[in-house]
Amino acid sequence: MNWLLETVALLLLVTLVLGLIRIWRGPTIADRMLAAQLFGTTGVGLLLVLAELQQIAALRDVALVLALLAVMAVLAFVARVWRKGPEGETEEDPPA
Amino acid sequence: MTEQRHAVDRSSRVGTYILRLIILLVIWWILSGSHSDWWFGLPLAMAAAAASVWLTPPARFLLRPHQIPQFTGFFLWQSLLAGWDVARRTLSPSLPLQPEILRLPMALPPGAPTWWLMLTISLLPGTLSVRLDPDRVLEVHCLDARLDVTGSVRETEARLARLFGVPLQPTEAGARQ
Amino acid sequence: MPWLDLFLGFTLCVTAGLALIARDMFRAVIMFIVFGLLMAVAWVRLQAPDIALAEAAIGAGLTGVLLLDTLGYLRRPFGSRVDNQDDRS
Amino acid sequence: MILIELLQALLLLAGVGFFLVGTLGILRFPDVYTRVHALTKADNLGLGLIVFGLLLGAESVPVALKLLLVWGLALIASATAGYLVARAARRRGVRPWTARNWENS
Repeated sequence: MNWLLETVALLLLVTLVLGLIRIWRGPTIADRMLAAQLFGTTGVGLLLVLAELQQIAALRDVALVLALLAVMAVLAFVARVWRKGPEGETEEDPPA
Repeated sequence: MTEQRHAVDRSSRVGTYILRLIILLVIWWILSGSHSDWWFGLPLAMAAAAASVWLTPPARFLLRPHQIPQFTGFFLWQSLLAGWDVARRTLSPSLPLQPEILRLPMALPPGAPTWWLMLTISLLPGTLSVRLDPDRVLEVHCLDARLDVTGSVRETEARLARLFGVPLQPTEAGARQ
Repeated sequence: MPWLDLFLGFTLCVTAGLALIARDMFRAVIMFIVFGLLMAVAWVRLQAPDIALAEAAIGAGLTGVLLLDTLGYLRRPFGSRVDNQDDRS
Repeated sequence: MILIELLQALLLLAGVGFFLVGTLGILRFPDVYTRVHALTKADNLGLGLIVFGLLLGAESVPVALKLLLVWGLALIASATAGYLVARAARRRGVRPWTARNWENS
């Protein structure tokens, strides 16, 4: 069973490295931000697999924290870096 | 369906508090695992529930519990289809895409049901919510305009209306831009 | 057995290098976020879940937010509230 | 017992497959909007399959529920993030790629 989990973890890492290409190439900064979000999701999966592989239950908490905070970067990006128009222009946001 | 949330009476406030407290206690139980420290978790959950009632007023829409399994099943099956759809398009050499942005008037009441719809259709095959106009027209980006996007959004809408137990406001048929 | 760790170390070096040589600030920030995430995984492999938790929260989360926020301030021209720069870097 | 392990292996590998497809989609798809599609759908399904694969070997009920909690959180997070990025792109006036105009890649 362990070799399987290790293979899965390795493949997830390979996926991460492929995502680096999109971060480097862009072309808009939104594409880079999206790739970072992708890394968050992949990282969560990787941590969950590692929790099973290394038998460390606390890693599931790390995955939880990562899932929460990976969105924060996107939020900061949308709210601060890439906005257009006057301030106070806020529409309905989905509950997070 | 009035727009402003007015005069939430005291009993609904207490009910909301108890409901959220129970949810938070369950989450605490999940998070802390087998050795739950309730002397810490209980006051924390009570404070968090109080803060949440204070910050987010009681919801006007409640999920109907007996509809949850049905909706979950629908959601899981559709997300499986969505992943498969994206995989098929990505892996085929010719990259069969025909994206288009549709404008669909919303039939669900504003607030939680609309948010749920926007989040849900982003995870369903071929659709992505892009923007909600002030006049309640949702812009939907679809991967393939040849599919019946309007129909699947309408179906999700109907299922959400059943989940929340709210009526659908009649709209004219989805206007295509 | 060591393939996972070797590859992880290699990727860490690559992301660190890319973050350093990136001319575009935004690219560097994103690379730094990715580096923090991989660093968290590296701590996990070193059997240190507590440090991994801190790294995931601080490195991948909060520092990224702070750096992006700073970048937002830097990009805005003085005296204007509207950011109209060309975003195709 | 062996059946469960087989199913687990199948789910895990399928999950990784969808992660790979999602990343490939991010690389191949022509514009921001279509890439959001690839990201939200393929990756969430991949994470879901991995979660269900691990769920079969979970040692206790809270652990299983925690796995589901992580998945639910990731679902909400990436749907929200995808919507926010798409909305920001639309507000910034990024034109969607269509099969007809190739110049707007």
